[in-house]
Amino acid sequence: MKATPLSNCERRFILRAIEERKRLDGRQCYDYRNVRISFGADYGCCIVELGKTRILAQVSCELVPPKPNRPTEGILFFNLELSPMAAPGFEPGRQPELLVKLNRLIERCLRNSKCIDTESLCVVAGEKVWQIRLDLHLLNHDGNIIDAASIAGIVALCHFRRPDVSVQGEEVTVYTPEERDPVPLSIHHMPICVSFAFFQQGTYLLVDPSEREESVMDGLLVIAMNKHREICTIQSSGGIMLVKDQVLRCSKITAVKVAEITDLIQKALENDQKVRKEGGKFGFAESIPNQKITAFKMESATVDTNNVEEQAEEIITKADPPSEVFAKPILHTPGTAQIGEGMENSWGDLEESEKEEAVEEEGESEVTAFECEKIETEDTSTMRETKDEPIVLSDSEEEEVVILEPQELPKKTRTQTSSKQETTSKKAFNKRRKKKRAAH
Amino acid sequence: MAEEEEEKMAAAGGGCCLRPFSCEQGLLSRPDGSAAFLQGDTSVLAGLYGPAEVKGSKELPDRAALEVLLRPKVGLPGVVERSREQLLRQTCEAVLLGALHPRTAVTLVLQVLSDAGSLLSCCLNAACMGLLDAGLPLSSLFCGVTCALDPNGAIVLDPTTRQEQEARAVLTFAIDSTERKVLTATTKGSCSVEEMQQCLVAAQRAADTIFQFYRDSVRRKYSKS
Amino acid sequence: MATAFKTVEPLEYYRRFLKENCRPDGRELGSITTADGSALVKLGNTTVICGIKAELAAPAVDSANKGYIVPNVELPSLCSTRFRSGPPGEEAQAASQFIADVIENSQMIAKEDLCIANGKLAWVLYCDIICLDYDGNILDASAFALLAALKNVQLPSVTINEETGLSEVNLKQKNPLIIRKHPVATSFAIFDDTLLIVDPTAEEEDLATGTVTIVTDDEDRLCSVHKPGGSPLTGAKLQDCITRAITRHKEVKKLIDKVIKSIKPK
Amino acid sequence: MPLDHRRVRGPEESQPPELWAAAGEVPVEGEEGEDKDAAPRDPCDLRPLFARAGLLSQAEGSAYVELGGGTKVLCAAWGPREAAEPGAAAPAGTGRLLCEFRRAPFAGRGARWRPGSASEREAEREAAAALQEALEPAVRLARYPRARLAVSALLLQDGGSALAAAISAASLALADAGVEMYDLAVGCALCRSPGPAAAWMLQPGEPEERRAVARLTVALLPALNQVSAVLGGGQGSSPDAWVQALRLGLDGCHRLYPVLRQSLLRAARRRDATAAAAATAATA
Amino acid sequence: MASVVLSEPEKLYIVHGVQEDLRVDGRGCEDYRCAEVETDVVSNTSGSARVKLGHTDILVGVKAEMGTPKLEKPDEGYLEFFVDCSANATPEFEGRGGEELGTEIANTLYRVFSSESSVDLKSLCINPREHCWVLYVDVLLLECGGNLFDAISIAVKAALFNTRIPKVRVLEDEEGSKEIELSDDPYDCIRLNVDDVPCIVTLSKIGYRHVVDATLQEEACSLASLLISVTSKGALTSMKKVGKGSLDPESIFEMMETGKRVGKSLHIALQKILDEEESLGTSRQKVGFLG
Repeated sequence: MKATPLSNCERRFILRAIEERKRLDGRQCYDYRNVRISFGADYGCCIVELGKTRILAQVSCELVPPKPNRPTEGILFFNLELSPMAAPGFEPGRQPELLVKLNRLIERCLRNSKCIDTESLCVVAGEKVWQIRLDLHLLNHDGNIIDAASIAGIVALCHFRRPDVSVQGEEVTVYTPEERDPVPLSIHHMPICVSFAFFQQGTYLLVDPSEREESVMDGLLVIAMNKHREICTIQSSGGIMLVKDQVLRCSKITAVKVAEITDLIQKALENDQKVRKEGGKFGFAESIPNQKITAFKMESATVDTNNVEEQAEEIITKADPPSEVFAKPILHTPGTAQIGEGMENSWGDLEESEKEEAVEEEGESEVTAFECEKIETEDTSTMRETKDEPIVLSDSEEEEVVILEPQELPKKTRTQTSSKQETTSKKAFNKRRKKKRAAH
Repeated sequence: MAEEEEEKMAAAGGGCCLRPFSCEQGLLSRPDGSAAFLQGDTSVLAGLYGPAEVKGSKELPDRAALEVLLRPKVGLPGVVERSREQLLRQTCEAVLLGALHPRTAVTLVLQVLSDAGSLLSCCLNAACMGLLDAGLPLSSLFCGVTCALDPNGAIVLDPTTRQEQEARAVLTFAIDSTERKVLTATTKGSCSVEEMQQCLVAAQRAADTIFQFYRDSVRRKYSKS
Repeated sequence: MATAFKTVEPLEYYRRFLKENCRPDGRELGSITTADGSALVKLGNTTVICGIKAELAAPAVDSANKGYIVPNVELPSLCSTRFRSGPPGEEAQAASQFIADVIENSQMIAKEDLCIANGKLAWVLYCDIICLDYDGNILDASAFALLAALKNVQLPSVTINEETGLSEVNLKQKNPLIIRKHPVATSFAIFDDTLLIVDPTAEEEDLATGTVTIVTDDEDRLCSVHKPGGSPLTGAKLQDCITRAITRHKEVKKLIDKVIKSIKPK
Repeated sequence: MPLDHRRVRGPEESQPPELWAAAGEVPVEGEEGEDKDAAPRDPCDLRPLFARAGLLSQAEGSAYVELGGGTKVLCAAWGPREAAEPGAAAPAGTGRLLCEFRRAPFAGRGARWRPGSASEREAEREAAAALQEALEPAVRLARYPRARLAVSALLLQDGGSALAAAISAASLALADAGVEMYDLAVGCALCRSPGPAAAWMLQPGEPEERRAVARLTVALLPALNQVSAVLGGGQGSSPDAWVQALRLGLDGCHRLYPVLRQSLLRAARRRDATAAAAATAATA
Repeated sequence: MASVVLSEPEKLYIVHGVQEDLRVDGRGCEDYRCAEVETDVVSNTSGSARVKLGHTDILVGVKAEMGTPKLEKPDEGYLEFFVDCSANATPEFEGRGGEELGTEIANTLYRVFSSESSVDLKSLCINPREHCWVLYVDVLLLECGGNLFDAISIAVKAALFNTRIPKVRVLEDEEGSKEIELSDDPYDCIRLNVDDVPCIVTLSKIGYRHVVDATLQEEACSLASLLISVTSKGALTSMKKVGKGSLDPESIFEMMETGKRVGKSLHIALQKILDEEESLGTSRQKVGFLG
């Protein structure tokens, strides 16, 4: 599906609005859109909505051998997918430049900032470690994917619980959630990305650009920071030149936004934990607002299955009973048999047609096939192959055999009767069996 | 939470009871139609684009070219997803009046949000709600129902993951809304002919409930417009 | 052209398209000596070959007492113009999954039988099914080829040397596999919701509004009811299909028994 | 390596049972067969060859070639179609011949060939290139401007001399498809066993091929007496020895030629017969 | 493959010239162009060579790395070839354009080196079944001016001649576990014997005659050529027909004879150059890429 292009009028309109410090959705320049976090029923699963941008995150784990150069560290794997659902321009199985760039940023934000303690993921040094895998799926693209992805990623990692393990000697036991409570990952800090879009060569600046704004921006600055005001990653793209003050201003804004978002994340995590502890309802179903008219819920409904047996029985008895078996297999040669009739197989007709041909060809001295294959079992008594003489094979009365003596001029021996009996001999190689065909 | 569900079901009289359903339509801003469908803790999100311009090689002269993509939550789609995509596509094709939009493309993307049993039927329901939300012309609706046969041979409708694992056989049907006929059937495990027919009858009855749910949610959506 | 006008006949006429050739042994195209078991099945023009190679591997951690069966269906560009060369497309993948489901559902082979040493060593059966000539009804032909090929698999005996802990393979002593069930697939093409045709050709499949495949085992149990969309059917019509599939199973079973018997006495 | 998501996957690693066989067992078993074979084998001996054209229903042309060593090759050909990208790669005014070579995963002895793996793709591509070199001189590509012809070969079992069999089968398939050709390309393989005085052998079987120190595959257009493919390598020997081998191989091609011609003739006759039957049915 | 487009009269001119044993650049049918060979041009490889043959420009680097021997040959090391068709050589190679040619050349090199005698692979084994040297031979096409195969084979031979593999010792402690110790002395190394490494001679059939070392223009006039690899002793180790055309058996025999003759003298010339260069030792002034 093709991406919808942005018209020139739209482009001009947005840029003009930005010059007048107005945004399409009514936000101020430094305003962040609403962030909403909802958790799934599984651990390590969440959906983060940043305005209309929506990202699904899922963390999973697996026991694997560690990398040889880091035998005591767990393995982290991050993968962001741009689902074709998110925007019409995204195609499955393609790696557009944007995706590569985003994945690099996620790597830098979550891996290189060392926010996850990888050493705590080691089970047996050099043998078994946990591999933590974070899958991020963009579900709806309304700009600023990276911020939403970084929030979703860190929330999912904080929410995730891996199975507890114990090591006794060489035995590694993995406990089910029923046996032992799963363990959370040890997370040192929460890096969060904040994006700034620049317009008119850096004159105007917007926080958290929407998709439309992104499509007209000149450059983008992404700063990843944790709540301790430590910058984890900073990246400017789009080829604009920024003044030092601008970068500093951005980092100050980032600090404020990160503090707000971190608070929100912590609140959301606490809330979810509380609900789970108290045995309340949780999962995506709870995150659907009841008052929305586009949403509808139905409580568990009973289906009357009282007399399904009778009804099913009725259908079966009404149907015709299984018919008698008609088809009788016809055995051609050991290992080959046939049932049914009707449409002729384009491979199968060779036996008959070649027989006909053979009649025509009688007398011509053309070579038709090499034949000096050993023939097993019952045929060996009459069929023998000798080295320097033409090979003679003939026990079956009606079988025609053509032999090529490879050294000299081709000779052939053919014995044939015109009877059309079913072949009893087994011809090993040249497939000239005759079939008794029902059609005749 | 699985146990809770089961307890509740036991209270509600045997296994013949559907888990709580919820559905939200039009929740995504980019797609032309979208719907999230939840059956208990199983949830699937559907997003649909189209009818839109089609790439040359995929173009069909007499109808819309429907593409269904099923995205698993972890990892990349594999052979299982590809075979389910085919099944879902052919189910949607059977009801979609594609001939009204020749030489166009319709793309339906299904994203698994969580799997707690009866995933395929949830995919079918999400797909149908997505088609509805996009306002595409359909000859009928369809719904997905999963039935499990527990070790005693009793029918369990809309089973959870654990019920599916314990079951002897799990059958999933897509039932159409006009005559309650079978659009799609797929089975796991083996069962007798009688059991299959019983499950089918049960699924047809469950379909009535689900279609009522469809009707109510669509009515609610259009209640204020 | 006379062949262009093929009349569509109702269910009663299904017998027309029933011809097959099963060549699980010896000296023909179907016999692949480099494979541990093989079979060639012809269903009308549709021709499918299945070769099975057995290899040894460590069992999976979560099922230490089980071996593996890895079925793959290939529809190479050679078998029809509708397929491109390259990795398997959707139809091939769906067929692979169908075959995998049949193996799993029918329990035709108990994976426990493939285990040699618990948690240490097990057989892996790679079942590669390749279509040579594609004229419809690939599922029936593939399932049949798989069954016939499995029937003549001969596995060398493997023992674990107590002292060294290493496994030893005796290539001279070979044992057949235990086939517990004989699932047979029967496919129908649906025309306009009412007409059913058994064993459809490629042309019929293209014209049909849907297909349904029923797999039954020796005890007339259903191993798979596979109806991927298409025209809706009533329960009664489905029952007709099942009835026919049960008969078909008997026919095919007879065929396969006869073929296997014919090569055994050697 | 990225995992293959389009196939049902098995365990990550598995070994063929031969690897675990008790020491000495495998080679012994192998040699027994070989020695019986090899000792009386005349180097000029041709293995039996079975060829049949026109057996696939869906392909425009097809052929199946089986060699005595157990090599089984199936080929299908489609001819002329509009080229996907006009003018690409081929000079204007001639058609393109696209060759594909697939090996069934179970075709080889020992470990299963992993379809889709890098090494397998590599092997298939190399064989396809060799096939193309051998066939191109035989096809009148100039008669098909801006069109493409396609041949795909499927090796079902490799019992030695596989490429040679594929060349013969592919040219049969092309001819069966009604593609205009100068001549059939007939392939023949040879190999030389280790040992100082070992002579070249025609159409080696798989065990012979495996042990050989030098291998050669030739393809000949017999009617024109033109060599369309020479592909070989191994232990060095004087040009005279290679010349001798080449002569032997070309002689082998000449002897195989009538068999291929005959099978083509049969396919044509059979086709005529079916057409006639259809015609009578239509008039009736 | 990189090629030029010639008009019919241009082709005719070249074909008629060849008929008279007169080639466009004044050579006879069995003459090579002037070749420049320099070894040890890339410092971070175990061995390297650069060969210029007319306009064809090839750089080969050999890297020795430790690996595990192949299962079927537990007491031998092995060679790996990789050919990179740089987009510098021709715009056709941009993106994946050069991949096909690259694998074709690599496959040809594998076939040329398939003979057991070409390189003593046993000397590359460190300890059987566990460690061996793997020689990664990387070929870089810098410019294509015809006759790629010959130039590459000369460059590979020169680079292998130049290759120095550090000496290692296998130490075994009491528990039987083995440790590999690298020699401290950087000059303590193994040299490969390249006497039996073959060179490729490509003979292009033009009209009724054949020429060696064809230029791009001459390649455009040739429908088929024969590629043979010849050792310094005049033994043939591999042969392959390339191109769209076919060849007469008799002419193949002739070409093989020519190939042997030309190959032998090529080897003598190459070995002389390599020995000369070697004798200059470290005092040799390196020409490198700017020369």
